[in-house]
Amino acid sequence: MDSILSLAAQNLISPIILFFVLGFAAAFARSDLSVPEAVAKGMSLYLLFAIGFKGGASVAAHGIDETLILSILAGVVLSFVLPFIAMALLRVMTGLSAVDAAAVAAHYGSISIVTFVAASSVLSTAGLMSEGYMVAVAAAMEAPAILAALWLVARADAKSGQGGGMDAGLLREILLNGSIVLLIGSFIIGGITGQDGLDKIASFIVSPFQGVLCLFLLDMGLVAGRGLRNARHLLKPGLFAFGVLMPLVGSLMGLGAGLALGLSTGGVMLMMTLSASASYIAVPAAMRVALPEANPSIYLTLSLGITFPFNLTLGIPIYLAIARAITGG
Amino acid sequence: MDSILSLAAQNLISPIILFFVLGFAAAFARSDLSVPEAVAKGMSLYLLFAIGFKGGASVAAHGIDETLILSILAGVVLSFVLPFIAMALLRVMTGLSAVDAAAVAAHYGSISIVTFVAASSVLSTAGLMSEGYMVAVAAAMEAPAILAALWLVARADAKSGQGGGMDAGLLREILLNGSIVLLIGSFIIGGITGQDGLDKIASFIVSPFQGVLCLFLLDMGLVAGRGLRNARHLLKPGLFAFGVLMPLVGSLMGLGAGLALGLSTGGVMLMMTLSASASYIAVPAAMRVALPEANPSIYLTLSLGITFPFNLTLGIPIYLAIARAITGG
Amino acid sequence: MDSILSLAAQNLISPIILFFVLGFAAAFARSDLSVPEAVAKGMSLYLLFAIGFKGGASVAAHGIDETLILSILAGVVLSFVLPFIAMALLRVMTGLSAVDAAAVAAHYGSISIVTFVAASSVLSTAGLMSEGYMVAVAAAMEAPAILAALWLVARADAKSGQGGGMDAGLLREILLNGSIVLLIGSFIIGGITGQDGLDKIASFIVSPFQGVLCLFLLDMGLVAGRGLRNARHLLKPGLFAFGVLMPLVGSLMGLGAGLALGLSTGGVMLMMTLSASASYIAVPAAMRVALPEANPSIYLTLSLGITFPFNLTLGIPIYLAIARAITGG
Amino acid sequence: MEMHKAKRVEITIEAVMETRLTEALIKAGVTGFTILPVLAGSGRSGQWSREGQVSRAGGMINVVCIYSTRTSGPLLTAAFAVVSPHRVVSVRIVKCCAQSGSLK
Amino acid sequence: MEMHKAKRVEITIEAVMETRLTEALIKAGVTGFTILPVLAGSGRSGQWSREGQVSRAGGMINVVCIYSTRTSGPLLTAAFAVVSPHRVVSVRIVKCCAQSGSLK
Amino acid sequence: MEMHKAKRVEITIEAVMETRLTEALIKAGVTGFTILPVLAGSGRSGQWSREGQVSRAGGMINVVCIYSTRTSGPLLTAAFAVVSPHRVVSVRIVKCCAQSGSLK
Ligand SMILES: Nc1ncnc2c1ncn2[C@@H]1O[C@H](COP(=O)(O)O)[C@@H](O)[C@H]1O
Ligand SMILES: Nc1ncnc2c1ncn2[C@@H]1O[C@H](COP(=O)(O)O)[C@@H](O)[C@H]1O
Ligand SMILES: Nc1ncnc2c1ncn2[C@@H]1O[C@H](COP(=O)(O)O)[C@@H](O)[C@H]1O
Ligand code: NA
Ligand code: NA
Ligand code: NA
Repeated sequence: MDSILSLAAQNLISPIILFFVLGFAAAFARSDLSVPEAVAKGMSLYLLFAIGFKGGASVAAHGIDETLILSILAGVVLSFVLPFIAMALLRVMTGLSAVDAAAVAAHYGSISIVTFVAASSVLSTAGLMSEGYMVAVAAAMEAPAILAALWLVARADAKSGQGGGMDAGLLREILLNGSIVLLIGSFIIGGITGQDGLDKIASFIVSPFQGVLCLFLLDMGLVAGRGLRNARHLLKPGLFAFGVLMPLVGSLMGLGAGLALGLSTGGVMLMMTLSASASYIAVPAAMRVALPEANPSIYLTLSLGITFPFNLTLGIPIYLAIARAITGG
Repeated sequence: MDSILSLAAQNLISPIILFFVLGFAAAFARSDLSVPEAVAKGMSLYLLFAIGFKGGASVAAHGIDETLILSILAGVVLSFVLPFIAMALLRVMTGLSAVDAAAVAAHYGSISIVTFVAASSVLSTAGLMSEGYMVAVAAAMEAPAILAALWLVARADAKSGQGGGMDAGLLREILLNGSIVLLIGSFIIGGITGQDGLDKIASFIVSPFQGVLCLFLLDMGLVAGRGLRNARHLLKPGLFAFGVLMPLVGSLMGLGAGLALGLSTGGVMLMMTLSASASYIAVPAAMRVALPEANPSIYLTLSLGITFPFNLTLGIPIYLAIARAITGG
Repeated sequence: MDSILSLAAQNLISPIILFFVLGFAAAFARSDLSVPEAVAKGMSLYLLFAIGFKGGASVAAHGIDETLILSILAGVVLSFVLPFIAMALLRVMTGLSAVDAAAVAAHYGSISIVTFVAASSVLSTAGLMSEGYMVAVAAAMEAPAILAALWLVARADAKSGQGGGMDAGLLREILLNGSIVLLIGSFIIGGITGQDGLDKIASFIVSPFQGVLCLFLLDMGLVAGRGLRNARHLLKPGLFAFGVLMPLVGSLMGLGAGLALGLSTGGVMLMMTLSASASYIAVPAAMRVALPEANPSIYLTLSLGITFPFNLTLGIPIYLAIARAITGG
Repeated sequence: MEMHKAKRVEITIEAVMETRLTEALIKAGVTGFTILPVLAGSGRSGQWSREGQVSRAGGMINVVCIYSTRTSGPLLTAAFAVVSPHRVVSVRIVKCCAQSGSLK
Repeated sequence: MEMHKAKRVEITIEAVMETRLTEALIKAGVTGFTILPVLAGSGRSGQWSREGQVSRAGGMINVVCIYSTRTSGPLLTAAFAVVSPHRVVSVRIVKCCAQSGSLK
Repeated sequence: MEMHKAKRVEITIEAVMETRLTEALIKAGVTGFTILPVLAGSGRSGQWSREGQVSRAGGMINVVCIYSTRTSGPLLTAAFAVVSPHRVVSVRIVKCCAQSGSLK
């Protein structure tokens, strides 16, 4: 407990968290500070490119671990199962309609790549290694949750002709969405070019990485803060509680999977973080197409306004402490 | 005098000045070279983030100087007083209306953060240190000039119901404008995380800084050149003379303050530069809201087309030479 | 032959090529991966800035070579002559109208700066030097081809009043287009500030260069792939064959020029690459103004969809192998 | 320049629906349209802004389509089939004229 | 899809006035509007362009607001109260129709 | 606010033609116009998008010009002289009103 607190405190005064808090506070104070959309997108491309490539290069360096395939499979299963748990919690804790609840559930099965990046950077500050292929696990966990949610909607509301529309076009869009393609593509290129390739571009993707992450989290703080301020009337206590409880529940599922797979301490902690995190890029876009009746303010506010800040500030140190305590790492 | 000239010559052939000149010349030759708005904004966010953070980390390293508070107070007073001097000079030297003159005066009380950055980089080339908190002084000098100008308008033209509109909304916008929030926020975060934080992101905010500044000044040259070309018919000799005289007058006020505070040679030179520089980001935006009757072409052309290039090329070496001669640094 | 193949293979698994391929494949799979226009433009400004500056600094370091002027002249002549050859080939190989053929011909006389950059990076991987002023040759080769093409149209179709419109405005636009101005401007500034200047900004323009190039080529792959997918119905076999044959023909002309000038192995290879490459930035823009009747899909698809990928993957290793074999470098 | 009578439909729709809408238009024989970016907006589903956003989910585009008055039927039907389940749609029709030949 | 008669106001105003204008609209009960970015323009106060600009001072936005013909009074009054002291405003009203329910 | 009758011309033209068109407008005495960015489009010369583009060749802009009904002649003539050789032009005229004084 003590170590969690001191770790949380240490995490809270790292530059990346402080810039997130700065953005959050600026949005609440209604400052006009803002990052242009193109710059924000450019930074997100940079982050996906960098973590994908580094993951691939690390796999190339350490050899393909026998648990790689199993870990990816575990990720797919987790992503598909978590929405069902989320749905059950939502029906108990909140008064959301079936469609709104399913849309929210999809977000919690999927993952937030920035939370993953922040966790990786906490890991490296703590001097812990992790499996390079966790990046591939992250990519594999993006999509299955969406299918689970659509299935939930179809089941809950078999008569409503509108909802849960899944067609070939949407399936292609989900599986080939920009962030998955860039992440997996960079991972493969990093794997092919290995240490040689990494040496060539290290001063672009390794050394400035933390700084770009600070600026990006400033923007995330601004967006999350602005969203929360605009939609605070939606935040009933039940919803708020779900936004904090669900990541903890998810992290325990991730813990189980990580231990079963025999991952390193860092790998277990990243598996917990992935399961705990909620999507705010790929899934919202898919929901606008597949479940247009669901209210975007609800799922965006929950995942970006509550769960993302929670994971960033308190969740990550908690997951690390638990992973360390249990694996003895 | 000799040293001023050789310093000016040396300053003039530094990459940052030459890129400014390139942009200026390209704009005058009507080249279609241009920097997208989003990229220009992205670079300005980077510069604010970097100088704020470095300033804060430097304060953390050297301890809080007893003159920190006094220097900030001096900055606030200078920013409030300079518009009155500018106003008096404008009424004598030009035929501007009271509203236009007040709007111009507000710009000269406030500061140009890019001029400050360029001066800092000349300082470090010259091997001189300065107080890290000068960044905070810069931030403190952004806003008071706006209040002074509105007061000037209200006094000059008590009957005109329209002008000088200052309400709670505008005051919040001015005090919480994006650049102040980012600068002060980064300063505080730099102060909290100190050398540790700086080490983490140094390869983002320290090493590439000069290069980004070159590209940014290329853009400033393009914008300043285009503005000057479009509005050259406005540039009566009196206005032009004001654009060169006022920074010199301001720098002397800054010199007095810097000496009184007992700042280092570098600190005195930065105080002179801040007082000499004119805003072209925060103040124009505030003037569009508060003094919509003032002609934006006049104040933008003066501050960005005349005073900014003057300070960048001749002003900065002059201020450095004077600061050195007087403080013996 | 063997060395060409192994070099091609080695080239094909470099990160920059693999990211191009990733973009190309993503576009064909209709992924929604995309780079914002402002970010793409920002990266192209960065690349022009960096290669211009490094070229200038290298000239400053090695002294002005007596062949500098001759090389630039040779570039101008090549750029003017190549469209005539391209025109002749197009009339034989394809059924394009005179106007469309002339527009295509203009692209092949001019150059692709990204192909030049990719070739330079292959050179430095191979441990070869080249003349720093090749950057100036590249800039000099951008425009003459446009004049040649307009002359071709005027000759082919003296009656059609519309086509081939060249006026003072267009001439200025072509000669002062953004990329020429930035490239030449940075070259001159690099030359003036020399090694000193380069040291100041090396961590911006040297170390992260390869990484930015990867991201930029990802975008080029996306744009080329999307263009090719949309316009594949235009790609008759004759056109396709021209898109592969013409760069080879061009490279031989460049080879002759390089040998006649007595350039280094690297210089010869770059001269071949410049002659082989086709423009897709400056010339298309000029053609929209000067030859609005020409179909942009044809010239963009050929230069960006066929010749650019060909040069990037196979052409560059071929040119390097030939240059090495003949100069013995 | 000869002017013809035409209609102008303007559809504000989620950015993620762009491909679906344009494919529906092209399928309906409508090959002329222009897409404008949208910065921010407000409607029944609340206020939003593109500032700092990375996801395409939180944004709209503005699709403008000019067509001759004779072809209105199929156009509207095709567009509305895509558009109707979405809450965030505004369709406006104005009388206007356009350069001959650019309509379909 | 049922069409109703509606008005379309288009206001070109300085970007710094955005919040003031939208707050005035919302206060007046107008909750539907769309904001388009503007690249460049020209008017009585001269020509301008957003290229390379950092300050929001030198730019405009385009606010489009569609509303039923019955609610025109309060809308215009609210918008114009914000807009009138500014020289850089253009208001245009066109007859148009919009999907039922998206107007207020 | 007094409203006047006015015309609204909207020209979709290649971005590279921007300066030529605005210079022609200004020469014709038309000093009020607004330029909107265009994201993507489709017409007789095919579909295009600005995503990831560096060249200005592959893009359009949207020039909106409001002018009093009395000055239509010279405006159209000036604009069309620039515009006509280009295939990618759409001109639309709508009846509308604008704030007095901002027209020319
Ligand atoms: N009355 C209106 N006038 C202009 N734009 C509107 C109007 N209603 C909705 N919109 C636009 O359409 C989007 C979706 O509307 P809604 O589905 O009502 O939330 C809004 O965010 C606005 O950009
Ligand atoms: N007649 C017009 N047609 C279209 N846009 C206009 C017109 N007049 C003004 N504008 C726009 O409104 C802005 C401010 O106009 P002004 O206050 O006249 O300088 C201009 O920069 C244009 O973007
Ligand atoms: N009917 C139309 N409605 C709206 N925009 C159009 C229409 N036709 C053409 N455009 C726009 O004008 C551009 C050039 O048209 P075109 O010359 O026909 O290829 C297109 O890319 C569209 O952006
Ligand atoms: Na999750
Ligand atoms: Na000042
Ligand atoms: Na060539």
